[in-house]
Amino acid sequence: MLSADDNNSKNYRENKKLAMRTPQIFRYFVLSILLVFSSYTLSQEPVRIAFMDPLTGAFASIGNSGLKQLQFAADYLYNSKGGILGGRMIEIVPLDNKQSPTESQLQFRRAVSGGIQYIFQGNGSAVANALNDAINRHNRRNPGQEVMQVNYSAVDPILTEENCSFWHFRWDAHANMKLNILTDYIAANEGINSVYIIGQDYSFGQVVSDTSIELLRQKRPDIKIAGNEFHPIGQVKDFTPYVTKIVASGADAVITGNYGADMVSLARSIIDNGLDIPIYTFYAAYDGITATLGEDGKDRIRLIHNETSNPIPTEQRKEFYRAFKAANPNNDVTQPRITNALMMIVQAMEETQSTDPYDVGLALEDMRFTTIGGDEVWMRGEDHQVFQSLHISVHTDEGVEFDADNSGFGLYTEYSVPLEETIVPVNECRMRRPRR
Amino acid sequence: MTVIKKSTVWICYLLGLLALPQFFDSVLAISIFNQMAIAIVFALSYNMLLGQGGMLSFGHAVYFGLGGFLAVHALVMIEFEILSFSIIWIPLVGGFIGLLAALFIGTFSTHKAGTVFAMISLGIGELIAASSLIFVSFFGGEAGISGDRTFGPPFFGIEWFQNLEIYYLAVAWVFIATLFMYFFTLTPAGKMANAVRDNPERAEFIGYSARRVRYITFCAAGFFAGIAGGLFALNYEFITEENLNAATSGRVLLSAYIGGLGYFIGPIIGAVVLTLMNSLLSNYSDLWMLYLGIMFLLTVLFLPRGFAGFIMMHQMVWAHGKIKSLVLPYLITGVPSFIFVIASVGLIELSHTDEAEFYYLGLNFDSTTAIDFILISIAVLAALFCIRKSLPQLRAAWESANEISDDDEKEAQS
Amino acid sequence: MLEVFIFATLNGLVTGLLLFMLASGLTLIFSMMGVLNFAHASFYMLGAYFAYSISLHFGFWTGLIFAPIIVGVLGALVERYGLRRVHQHGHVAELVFTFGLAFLIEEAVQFFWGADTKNYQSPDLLDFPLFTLFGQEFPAYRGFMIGISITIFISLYYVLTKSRIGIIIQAALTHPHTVSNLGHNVPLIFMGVFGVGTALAGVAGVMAGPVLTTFPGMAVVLGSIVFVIVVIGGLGSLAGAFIASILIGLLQSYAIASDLGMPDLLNILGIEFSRDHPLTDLWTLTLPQIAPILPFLLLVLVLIFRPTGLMGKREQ
Amino acid sequence: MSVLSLHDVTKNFGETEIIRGVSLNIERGEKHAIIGPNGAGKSTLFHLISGLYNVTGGSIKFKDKEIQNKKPYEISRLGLARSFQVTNIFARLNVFENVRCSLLWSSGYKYSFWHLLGRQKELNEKTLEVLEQIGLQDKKLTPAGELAYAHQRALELGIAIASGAEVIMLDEPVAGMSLTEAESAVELIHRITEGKTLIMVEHDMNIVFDVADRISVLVYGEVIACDKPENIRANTHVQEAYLGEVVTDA
Repeated sequence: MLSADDNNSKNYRENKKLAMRTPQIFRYFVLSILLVFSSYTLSQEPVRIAFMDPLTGAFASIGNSGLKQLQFAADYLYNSKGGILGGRMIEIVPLDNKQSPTESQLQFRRAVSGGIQYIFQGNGSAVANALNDAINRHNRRNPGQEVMQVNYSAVDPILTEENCSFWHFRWDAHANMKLNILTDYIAANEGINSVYIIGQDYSFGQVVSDTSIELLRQKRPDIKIAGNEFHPIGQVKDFTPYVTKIVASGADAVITGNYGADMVSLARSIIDNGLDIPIYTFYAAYDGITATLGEDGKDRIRLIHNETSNPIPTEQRKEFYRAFKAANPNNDVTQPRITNALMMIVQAMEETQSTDPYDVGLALEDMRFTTIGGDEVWMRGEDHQVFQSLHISVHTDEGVEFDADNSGFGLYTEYSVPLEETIVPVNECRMRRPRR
Repeated sequence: MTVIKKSTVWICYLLGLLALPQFFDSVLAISIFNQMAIAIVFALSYNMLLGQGGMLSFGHAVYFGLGGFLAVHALVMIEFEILSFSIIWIPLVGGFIGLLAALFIGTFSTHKAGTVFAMISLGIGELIAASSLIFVSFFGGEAGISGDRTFGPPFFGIEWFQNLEIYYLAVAWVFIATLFMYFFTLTPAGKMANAVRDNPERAEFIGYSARRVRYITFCAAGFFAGIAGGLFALNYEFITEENLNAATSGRVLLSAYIGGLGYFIGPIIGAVVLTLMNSLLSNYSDLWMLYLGIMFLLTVLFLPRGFAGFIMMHQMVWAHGKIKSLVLPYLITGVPSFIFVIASVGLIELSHTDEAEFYYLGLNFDSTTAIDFILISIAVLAALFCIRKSLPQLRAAWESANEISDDDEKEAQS
Repeated sequence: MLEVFIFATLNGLVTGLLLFMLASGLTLIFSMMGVLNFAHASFYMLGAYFAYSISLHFGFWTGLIFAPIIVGVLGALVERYGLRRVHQHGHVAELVFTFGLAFLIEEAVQFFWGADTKNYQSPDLLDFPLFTLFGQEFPAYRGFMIGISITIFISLYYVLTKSRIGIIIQAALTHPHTVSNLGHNVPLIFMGVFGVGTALAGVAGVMAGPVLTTFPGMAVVLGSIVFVIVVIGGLGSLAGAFIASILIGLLQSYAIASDLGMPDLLNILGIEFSRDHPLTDLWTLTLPQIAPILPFLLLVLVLIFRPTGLMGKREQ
Repeated sequence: MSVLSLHDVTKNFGETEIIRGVSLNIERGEKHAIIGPNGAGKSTLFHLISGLYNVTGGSIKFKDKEIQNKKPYEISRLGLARSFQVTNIFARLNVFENVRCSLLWSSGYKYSFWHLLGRQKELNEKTLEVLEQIGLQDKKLTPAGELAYAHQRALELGIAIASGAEVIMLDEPVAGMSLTEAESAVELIHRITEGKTLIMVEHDMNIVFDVADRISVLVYGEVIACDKPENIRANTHVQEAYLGEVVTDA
C-alpha cells in the first residue's frame, strides 16, 4: 500500500506535469464545439453528466431504459424549470459501454476527454468495479479533473467495503443489505422449511449464495438448504435439469440472483415444469421480463428493491410517473434511484454552488434527503452507501396502478422495512480521502 | 537502392505512428491510438496464423488474453515489490506467456490444418474462456484483475502516469513487433509456412514436416498475440475474461479479413478501420454493429482479399500508368454508390428511431409520416439503378486497363 | 435418486433430440458442400422469431408450418447469392462468410425485434402435464418436442435411403464430384439441401423458442454446441450426428443432475486442502459447474485422438 | 550395388489388395521406368516408396536403411525426391520461391527463423541455376498458380530435382502435354537427371524406351517382368498382358 507521503509526492510530480501541458486549449476546443452543436445554445455552460451503460447489445433495453429515466428526470425536474445553479442546464451524455469493462474504460476516457465529471453507471458489478479502479487511478493522477462515479444500481458489497472510494457513491442497497431483509421475510414465513439457492457462477451469484446461507442459519436454523447451485452465466440452454434437482430436493422456495435471460429462462422452466414454489430474487421485473412471465408468474415471484412500485405513496411521484409514461410510452420508471441520485447531486451542487466533484462529494456525505416518493434517504459518509426503506414486492396484476411493459402486470409491495432497520455496520471500508 | 526504398517504408511507418498525437491530442484520441496499436499487433499475429500459415483459428484471443493476464499479474507483483523491473518490459512478459501457451497447445492442435484445426481452436477457446470464470483466484472472475503501471522503477524519469507516455511505449513495441513479424515472413520457417499453407503434402516431400512448420508459425503467432496482450495490460491496467473469449477471437478474425489476408499490410489496415468504427461509429449510431456485419459480409463477397487486396489489384494498372483511365468510371459508379450507402443508412436509422423528429446529415426528417420514408426509399432505389447502369462501363474500363497492361508486358519482354 | 435419474434421462433426450434437429441440417450441408455453416444456429433463432411473430396473429400452429418455410427460403437465397459466390475463394472464405452471416443475423434480429426477451408461448392445447412422476410434471409440450424430433429423424432417414433424390444426396455425401459428373444439377441440389437444412434449423427454433426463451443470444448459446456435435459425430455422418446429439444431451443433463465434484474425488483419495489454498478453485470444482463446457472438452479430446469423429469415414 | 530395393512389398486398402508382393532392385545411376495398365498400382507403389502410404507388408531399403512407413519428409531428407502426376506446387508462392523452398532443407537451413532469405547469396544463386535448368528464369516472379500448364510441369520437375537428391522419382512427367511440349520435357529430364538415379512412371512408350535403361512391368500389383527395354519389347508375355494395346492406342 501507498503511504500518504508517497501519494503526495506523486501528486506533486503530477501537478508539475500537468502545468507543462495545455489542457485549457483543449477545454476551449470542446466548448466551442459544444456551442456550435448544442441545441440549447445557452449563455452558460451546461452541467454535463454522463450516463454509461449498455446501449447496444444484449443488455441494451435495460441501459436505454435507464438513460431515458435520467434524461427525463433532468428535463422534467430542472431543465424545464430554468436549470440549476442559476440557469445552467443539465446535459445528459449517453456513453455506451456495451456491458464490458474494457469498453467502459474507453468510454470513461471519452468522458474525461469531454470534460465530464459525473458518471452514472449501474449495470454489472464487474463494470462498476473496473470503472471504480479507473476513476481512482485517474483522479490520483489528474488532480483538479476528478470524476465522480454515481453508482445507481451495482450491488456488489465490495464497492462500499474493501474497495470503497471517496469518488464512488452508491444509491442502491447492496446485495448483503437486500439479502438481510429478504431472509427476514423468508424466516418469518412459517411455511418455508427448506430453500434452494441457484445462481450464476460469478461474484454476485456467490455473494447471494454465501450470504443467504449464513443469514438463514442465524435466523432460522431449522430451514434446510436443499441445494446450492451455480451455473455458468449465459451458457445454459435449458434450465429443466436444474428444476429437476430442485423438485427432487423438496425445496419450498428458491433464492436466485440471476438477471437477464438467465432469470427469465429459470423462472419459465420452474413454471413450465409445474413446480409451484415461490422464487425470491432481485431482477425479475420490467424491460420485457414482466411481460414474458405474465400470468404464469403471478404471485410466485418476489423481488426486493427500494421505492415501492404499487401503491405509490405520493401524488408528486405519481405525477412524475405519468409524465414519464406520456413521454416514453414503451418504458417504465424502473429505477427511481436514478432520480434520487440526480436530485441529491443537484442539491449538493446548489448547496456548495460548485460542480467540482470534491465539493459535491463532501456535501453528499451524510446528506439526508426526502425523495419525491416521500421516502427518507441517508447517504452515509463513512462508506458512501445509501440507506432508505426496502420493500418486497410480488409479481401480480392485482392492485397494480402502474404496470410494467404495458402488460397489466407489475409489482405490488407486500412488505416494507424502514430506513433504520436496513442499516448495516461499516465493515471493511477504510476510505482514503483526497486532500485539498 | 532497394534497401533505401524498403527502409523508407519503415521509417514512414514509424514517423507516422509517432506523429499521430501531434495532430490529435485529446485524451480520447490518445486512447483510440493506444487501442489501435494493440489491435495492429494482434491482427498481425493473427495474419501470421491464417494469412501466412493457413490455420483458421477461432480461439486466437486465448494467447492475447493469457499474455495480458500474466502481464497484469506482473504489474501487481511490481506494485507489491515481489518483482522489480521497468514496466517497459511488460509486453515481453505477455509475449512469453503467449509463447508458452502456444508451445503447449500447439503440440496437439497443429497436427492438421483446415477444419480440424479450426474446431480444436474453437474448443480450446471455449474451454479457456469458461475456465477463466471458474478459476477466480487467477482470472478474477468476470471483474477481472487490475494493476497499476506507475509503481515500477521510472524509465528515464517517466513514470507512466499519462496514456500519451504509454502510447509512445506502445509505438516502440508495435514497431519492433511489426518489424520482426515482417522479417519472419522472409526466413526459411516463414516461407515454408506459406508453402505448407498452399500445399502441405508437397512440403513433406521437400524435407519439411508440415506439422512442425505449422507448430513454429503457431508459436510465433502466440508470442506476438501475447505481446499485444501485454500492451493491453499496460494501457488499461486491467484485464477481464472478455479479452480471451470467442468474441475477441471473432473480432481479430474480422479485422484481419477485412484488411486483407495474406498481404502483410492488410491486418494493419483492418485493425485501424475496425478500431475507428468501434470507437467512433458507435457514438453516432446504436446500429453500428449491424453496419459492421453488413460491411464484413460485403467484403467477403466482393473483396475476398480485403481492402489491401483491393489496393493491390491496381498495382499493375498503376505500374503501367493506366490508372487515369479508371478515374472517371470509378467516379461514375462511386458517386451513386456513396449516395446509396448514405441513403440506406438514413432509411435504416429512420425506421429504427423512436423520436418523431430525426436529424440526419443536417436534415430534419419526420419518422411518423410515410413521406420521408418514401423519399429516402426513392433515393436508395435511384442510386441502386445508377450503380447497376454504370457497372458494365466500369467493368469494361477495368478490363481494358488490364488488357493493355498485358500487352505492355509482352512488349517489354520481347 | 431414481427420480433424478429418470428425469435427467428425459431432459437429456429432449435436449439431445433438439440438438439433432439442428445437427442433421448442418451435417447435410457439410457433407454436400464441405462447409461448416457457422450461421446454422442463427437460422434456428430466425425460426423462433418468425414463429413468434406469426403466433401473435395466427397462433402457434400456423407458425410451426410457415416459419420453417420462410427460414428455408431465406437459407436457399443465402446459398444462391452468397455462398455460391464465395465458394470459388475456398473453404476458409466460406467459413468466414457464414461466420459473418451469424454475426449479421444476430444484429438484424435485434434491429427488427429488439434486444429484450420475447414472450413466445407454447400452445394452450399442449399446456397440460403429460404425466406426473415423483411429484414432478412432464409437460406435454416436451413430449410433443420428442415426437416431432423422432418423426424428423425417421422421415429424413427414409427420404435419404429410399427416395431417388435421397440416393443422389447419399452419393454426394461420399463422392460429390462423381455425382456432378453424372449430370445431376448439383448447384440446384446444393441450394435445395441448404434450404432444407436451414428449414430444419427453423423447425428446431419454432419448437425450442417457447421452452428455451426467445432472445437474441439464443443462437450463440447453441451455435458452437451444434458444431461440436457434428464434429464429434463425424463429419458427414447422420447416424454419427444422432448419436453425438443424444450423447451430449445426456452428458450435460447427467452432469447437472449429479452432485459430484473434486471434493468427492479428494475425499476418496483422502487428500484435503485448506480453503485458502492457491488452487482452491480447482479443488472445489463440481460437475454441474462445468457441465456446459463438457462438450468442448469432449470435442478437443475426440479431435486429438480420432480426428474423423465417432462415425466419420472421410478424411479431409 | 542397388540404391533402392523393395522386398515383397504389399499394400491393401481394406479388403482390396493393390500391391501384391513387389520386389525390385534399382541400381545406382540407373534410369528405371515402371509401366503397366491403368490401375496396376504404379502410383501406389510410388506413394509407398516416398512415404505417402504405409506398407501393409514387406520392406523397402534406401541406401541400406529401411524406409518403409517412414514419414515423407524423413525419406526426402535421405536424398529421395519425387514429382507428382497431378501438378503439385505451391500455388501462391512465385516460381523462384517454389524452387528455393525445395532447396532449403538440403542447404541446411532447417526450420530457421533467424536467417533472412534475401541475404543468402549462395542459396539464391543455386535457385537461379535450377530455374535456368528448367527454363523458367523469365517467369521467376510469376505466382506458380498462374503459370501455363507446361510451365507448371517444368516447375514440378524443378521442385523435385532442386534439392540435388540422388534418386529422383517422376510420376508421369509428360502427362497432358502436347507433342512438342513433351519433347522438350524429355530433353529436360535427360538434362537434369544426368548422373542420378531415375525412377519413372510413364504411359508414353516412346519416351520410356528413349529414357529408360531398364523397365519393370506392373500388372495388378505384381511385377511380371523387369528387364532391358529391348527384351521387354520382345517379351510376348508383356505384349499380351499390356504392351500391345497401348501401342495401338497411341
